[in-house]
Amino acid sequence: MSRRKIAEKMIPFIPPIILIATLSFLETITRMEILPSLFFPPPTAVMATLYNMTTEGALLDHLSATVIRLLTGFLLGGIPGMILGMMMGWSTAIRRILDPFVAALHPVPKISSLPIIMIIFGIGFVSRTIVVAVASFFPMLINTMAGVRQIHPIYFDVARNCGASRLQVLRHVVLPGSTPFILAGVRLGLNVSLSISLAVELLLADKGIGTLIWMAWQTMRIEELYATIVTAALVGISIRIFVQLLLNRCVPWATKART
Amino acid sequence: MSRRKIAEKMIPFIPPIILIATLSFLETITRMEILPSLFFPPPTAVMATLYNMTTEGALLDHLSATVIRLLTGFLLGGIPGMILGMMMGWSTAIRRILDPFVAALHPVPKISSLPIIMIIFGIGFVSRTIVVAVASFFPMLINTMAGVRQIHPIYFDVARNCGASRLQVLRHVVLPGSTPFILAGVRLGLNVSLSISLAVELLLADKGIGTLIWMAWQTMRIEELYATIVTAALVGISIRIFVQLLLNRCVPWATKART
Amino acid sequence: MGFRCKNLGVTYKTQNGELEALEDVSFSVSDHEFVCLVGPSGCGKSTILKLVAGLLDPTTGTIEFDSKPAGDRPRNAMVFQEHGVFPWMNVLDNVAFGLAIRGVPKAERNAIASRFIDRVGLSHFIDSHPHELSVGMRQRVSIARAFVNDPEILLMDEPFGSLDAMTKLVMTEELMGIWSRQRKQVLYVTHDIEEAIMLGDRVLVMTGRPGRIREEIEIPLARPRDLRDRDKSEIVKIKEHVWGILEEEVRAGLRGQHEPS
Amino acid sequence: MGFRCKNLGVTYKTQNGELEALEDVSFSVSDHEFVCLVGPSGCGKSTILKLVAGLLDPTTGTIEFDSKPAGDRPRNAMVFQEHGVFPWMNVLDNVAFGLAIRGVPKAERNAIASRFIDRVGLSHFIDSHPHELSVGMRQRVSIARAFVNDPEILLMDEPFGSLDAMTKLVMTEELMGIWSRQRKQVLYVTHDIEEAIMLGDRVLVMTGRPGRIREEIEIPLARPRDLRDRDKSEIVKIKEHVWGILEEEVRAGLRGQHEPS
Amino acid sequence: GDAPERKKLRVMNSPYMSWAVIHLAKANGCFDDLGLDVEFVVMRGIREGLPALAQGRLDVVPGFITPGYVNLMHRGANIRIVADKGHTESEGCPYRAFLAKKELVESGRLDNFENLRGLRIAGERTSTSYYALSSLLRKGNLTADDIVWLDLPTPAKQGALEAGTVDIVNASEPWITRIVQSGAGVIWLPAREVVPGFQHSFLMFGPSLLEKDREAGMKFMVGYLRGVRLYNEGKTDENVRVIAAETGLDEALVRDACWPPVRETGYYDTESLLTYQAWALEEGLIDGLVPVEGFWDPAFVEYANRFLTEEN
Ligand SMILES: Nc1ncnc2c1ncn2[C@@H]1O[C@H](COP(=O)(O)OP(=O)(O)OP(=O)(O)O)[C@@H](O)[C@H]1O
Ligand SMILES: Nc1ncnc2c1ncn2[C@@H]1O[C@H](COP(=O)(O)OP(=O)(O)OP(=O)(O)O)[C@@H](O)[C@H]1O
Ligand SMILES: [Mg+2]
Ligand SMILES: [Mg+2]
Repeated sequence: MSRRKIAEKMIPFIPPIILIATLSFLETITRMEILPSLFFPPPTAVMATLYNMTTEGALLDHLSATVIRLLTGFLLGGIPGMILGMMMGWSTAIRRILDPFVAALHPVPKISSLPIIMIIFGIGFVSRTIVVAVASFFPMLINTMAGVRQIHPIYFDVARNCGASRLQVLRHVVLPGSTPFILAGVRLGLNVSLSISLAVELLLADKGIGTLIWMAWQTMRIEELYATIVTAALVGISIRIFVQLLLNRCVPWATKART
Repeated sequence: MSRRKIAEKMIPFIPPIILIATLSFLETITRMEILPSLFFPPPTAVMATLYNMTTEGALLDHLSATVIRLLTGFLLGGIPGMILGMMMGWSTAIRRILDPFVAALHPVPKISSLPIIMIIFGIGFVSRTIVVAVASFFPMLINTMAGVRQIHPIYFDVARNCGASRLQVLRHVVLPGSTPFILAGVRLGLNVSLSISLAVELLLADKGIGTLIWMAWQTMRIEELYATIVTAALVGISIRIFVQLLLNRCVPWATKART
Repeated sequence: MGFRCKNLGVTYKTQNGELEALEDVSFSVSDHEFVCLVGPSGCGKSTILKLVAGLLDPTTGTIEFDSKPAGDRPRNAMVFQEHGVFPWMNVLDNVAFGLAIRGVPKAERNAIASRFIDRVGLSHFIDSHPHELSVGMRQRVSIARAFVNDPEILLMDEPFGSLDAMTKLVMTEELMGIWSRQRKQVLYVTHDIEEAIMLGDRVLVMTGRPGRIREEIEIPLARPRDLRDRDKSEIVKIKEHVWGILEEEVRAGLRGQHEPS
Repeated sequence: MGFRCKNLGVTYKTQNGELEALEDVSFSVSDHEFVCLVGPSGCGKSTILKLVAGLLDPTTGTIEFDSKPAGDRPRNAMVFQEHGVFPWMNVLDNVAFGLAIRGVPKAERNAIASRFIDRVGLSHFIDSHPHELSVGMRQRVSIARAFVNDPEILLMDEPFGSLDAMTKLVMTEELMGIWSRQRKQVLYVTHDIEEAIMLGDRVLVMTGRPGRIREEIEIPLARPRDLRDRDKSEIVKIKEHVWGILEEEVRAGLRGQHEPS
Repeated sequence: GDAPERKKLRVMNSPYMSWAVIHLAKANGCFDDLGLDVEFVVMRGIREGLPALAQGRLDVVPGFITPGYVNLMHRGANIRIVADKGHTESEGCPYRAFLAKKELVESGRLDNFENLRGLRIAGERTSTSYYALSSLLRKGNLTADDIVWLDLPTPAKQGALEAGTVDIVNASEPWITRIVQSGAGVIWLPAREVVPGFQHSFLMFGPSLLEKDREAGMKFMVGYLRGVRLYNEGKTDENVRVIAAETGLDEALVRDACWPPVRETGYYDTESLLTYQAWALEEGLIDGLVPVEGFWDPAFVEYANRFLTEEN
């Protein structure tokens, strides 16, 4: 009992400990040149570079460009994905009509279709945003659909029995009932959007974390490469924290019941 | 009533009708050169190319190379993702320890880390497969985790009360209880793996649909480009059908209850 | 505002073929009548309520509502056997749900809902979510929600089944009060024969699967009735009669020998 | 193989602060004893069963089991108030679940499970999944599962609450048979005071929240008892007594005025 | 009087060393007095750039030869090569070369091209890289099937050579300098030995400058040739600084690297492209041959040369 409680108290400290241990290990083997130093700089060197890029370089500028791209794309893709997912989860007819198209369009390779999108929508902001939006559209759609389908049918009965219109069922049953899965979709969608944002920047932009990655490869400044990847990871952690806050706020009934 | 039934009978025919209508429309406007024919070939021309590539070219060879890459990657990434997701969904402690790492690693851009992976794991099959595996690892993990967390706690109580060991709880409660979401994860994971397989082939391989896409861009043979993208879409539809079969087989209790 | 069920039949499609749940069920509930439904477990009582509520389409047969054009349905409120309390809403929002749907302003609907939450003894839990409640407390939320909706037809599926004897009595008194003050029709499923007799103007006794109405019993007790006084000889006599029917049906069912007779 | 609960207290952490569900609950169940638990809705009956089953750790207090080293727990089977039938298993697999867990070979466990499925009258539904069953049928699956597990301690939380009167009687007879043939301890939560008196060696009557044991009543009826004959004067007397306690507790709770006395 | 209206040109920009002429021209204000505002549009692949050029969404694309370019013109796209941007040197340090491990070169095995059989050779999948390889193999009467051809991202090539997982890599600057300086490999064979005089890099105009506003195209060419002159001044401090700034490379590396030659007149070696087309047709990469007048529009360099001579 009390030993278990102590163990529980320890948990928040374990991830940092693992992180520090891994970094120390990497530091040692890179300093000893067990790994080729050309491609594996010591973590402290990466951290120093990260610090320099933040204070002297324009890392924060690039970061904010990426975050804006990511959020714009996610909002433009994720919200329609969620709405369509709710409708497809809810109505068998809509699902059966649209699902083949979703299935066919989802795997169309995004980055290699970018030129086609640019042919249609031009070389500017629109094309780039569309690709990012499309990337988050599908995880949101598929997760929301699965989430709606797991709602126990009795809740639909109750809502109908209380006289709810279709829109009200959507608002009061479909949406809250699938929130945990929508949020899993948000997490996946944001991360996918981030990946695709980076890929787009790698190809097309003069600003953003992806540009930095490209530049780091091109100039073989490996410390900068890792520093940039660490930045992407930090964005990922922020996404995680954001989704957790949403979870705590929107579905206390689900998290409290199960934590 | 009976009108509703007739409408229901119609549903399976709607997607093909939409498809044919869209294609006819495209055929018309491309033939009339409303869109520049340089980049928008008529659908019939694309179909003819697809037919030629299948009969004369090596489309099927390339397709099977991609499918093998996709499946290998998915099995190597998706199954560990599922297992870890089950454990993280089930145990708050494991979740709290590992989730920060998942959050940090998920958004690390896969394709642009490929050179590093190649330096660590060599230039051969392994590196390419790792990238595809990692791509399906995360959607499987995140969906499985969400799926496990939605299992009503009473089922864990029942299993414990029947004397189930941790492994048995995993087998009899966690796994079946989260199947609908694991399958949503399978669908997402397979599609993401497909996208990443294509991206890897686009960069590196001498075989696969991605290679064909690359070749088509390189030679600007736009019909071939579209034909190849159509092939990718067909793979996506196969994935959808496969997942539906799994759903019907594994979770009749969930689908029958809700269709 | 009564209604008539005519030759209702329901066949469920299941994994293992078709299952005939109801066969040729006809009965009517007239204006301001309180009708109880008893029958062996699995005979189709919940199915009948869902048909009347319009949540399920009968395979055969029709339901006609007085003074409504065909196809239209008066407002009804169901207390579901499985409660159906929304896990994502607190007690207040659950109870006020029907009012919210009808667009009643927030302050007003919360006031109404609070009053009913008080009556079912959950005022301490007005902010709680369902997973923090006991089973009986959840059932009371579901009862309050149905009362708040103030329907023309009340459909109650074993509404007090998860309540202790005393709470059940209080809730039943509440129900009878509402029913006698307002002109409502009640269709009430219960497992408790005594209760059916105490509450109903009529008791419908069903056969085992496929469910049919085996007997309709008029209850000749005067109103208002004293819910605590259950030992009157009329009651005991009817009870024994119903008990006899049920015994036959249940024994047949348990022996797996029940076939359409 | 009895057990003793000592000064059990449970405090739930909720959104709106802490909720004291149980306070200083002590009682014991001795070898081969049938103990019933009654009390107002939400007083903590289910919580007590979960403590005994080891599914919940008490905030304060301990439970000791005879002839088991401290911390160890004899096999117990619980019939959950919410049934807890796995939606992903058919009836057979649900009932055979405990045997499967213990590694009983498939043929054997299916044979045993089928026998019990027969006894609860579900042999027609052996392949069905829970969503194709009525509520009472699901409850019977859950009863059969507990019986099949053949535990030393049976914990039953309103086990027959969703069954019609007649089916309930048959199931109760089954339970009494099992109990008297095998040496089991039973802790039985019910909302039906009469039932508690008919079945129990002792009846524990609880107060409203926070739940405490207000009174322990020995039932002086001889065994075997005729479950249908409920009008004996001893029974009526005890029933009135318990009823009186419950009324006090429930009225206090409904008025929201219940404070620790 | 009235300031003449300024014309905005959209020029695809990639921070590669072979873009140096345009970077120098813009940085030194070569377009300013011509009434042109040059806007750089970042795109790092010809895949995105070519269609945009053909659609008139980009005005100028500095690029390299791909089968796609030939095929687009073959299908009637109005895009033309208008100037040299870099060709294979005839002497001196190589801009593109095959590199190998030092021991392999010293062992003498590579002296005979037939000995390439079975070796692992890495390059990029661009057709220029493949063109060089293919020409190399022909010298030893080999085909691509006789060797192990590895597609590697450029950074991985260096690591692979170092780790010994490949025998030969095909690379261009600044990677050649990097590899040589790191000791991972040495230059074995400059590209000029297999594809002499190859016109690997050039400037392209699309319909916007070829049809709609040829005058702006003429002006742009004047600015461009000014840039070429600056470029041909060689590794001056100013040139090194600008190129380093535009490419993000270290100044030392820019100084050490080999700069590809660009003709001062801007004229383009049409013969080289005909040779390339013949090869590509044989390989099945293009649908047909495009005649010189179909891919080369000399009017712009003619005008610019005249303009610049008059100016001096
Ligand atoms: N998971 C939980 N979180 C917070 N509070 C809880 C939780 N479970 C039960 N409670 C509270 O504990 C008290 C006792 O609950 P319990 O389920 O034990 O009651 P009960 O006697 O079984 O009631 P009923 O007869 O209605 O089933 C209730 O007030 C309830 O609100
Ligand atoms: N969704 C369904 N799919 C298939 N069969 C069903 C479904 N719902 C109910 N049934 C079947 O219909 C019959 C009647 O079910 P119903 O729930 O109406 O019974 P009930 O009288 O309410 O029983 P109980 O008293 O146990 O609640 C049962 O045999 C059940 O197996
Ligand atoms: Mg029912
Ligand atoms: Mg309870």
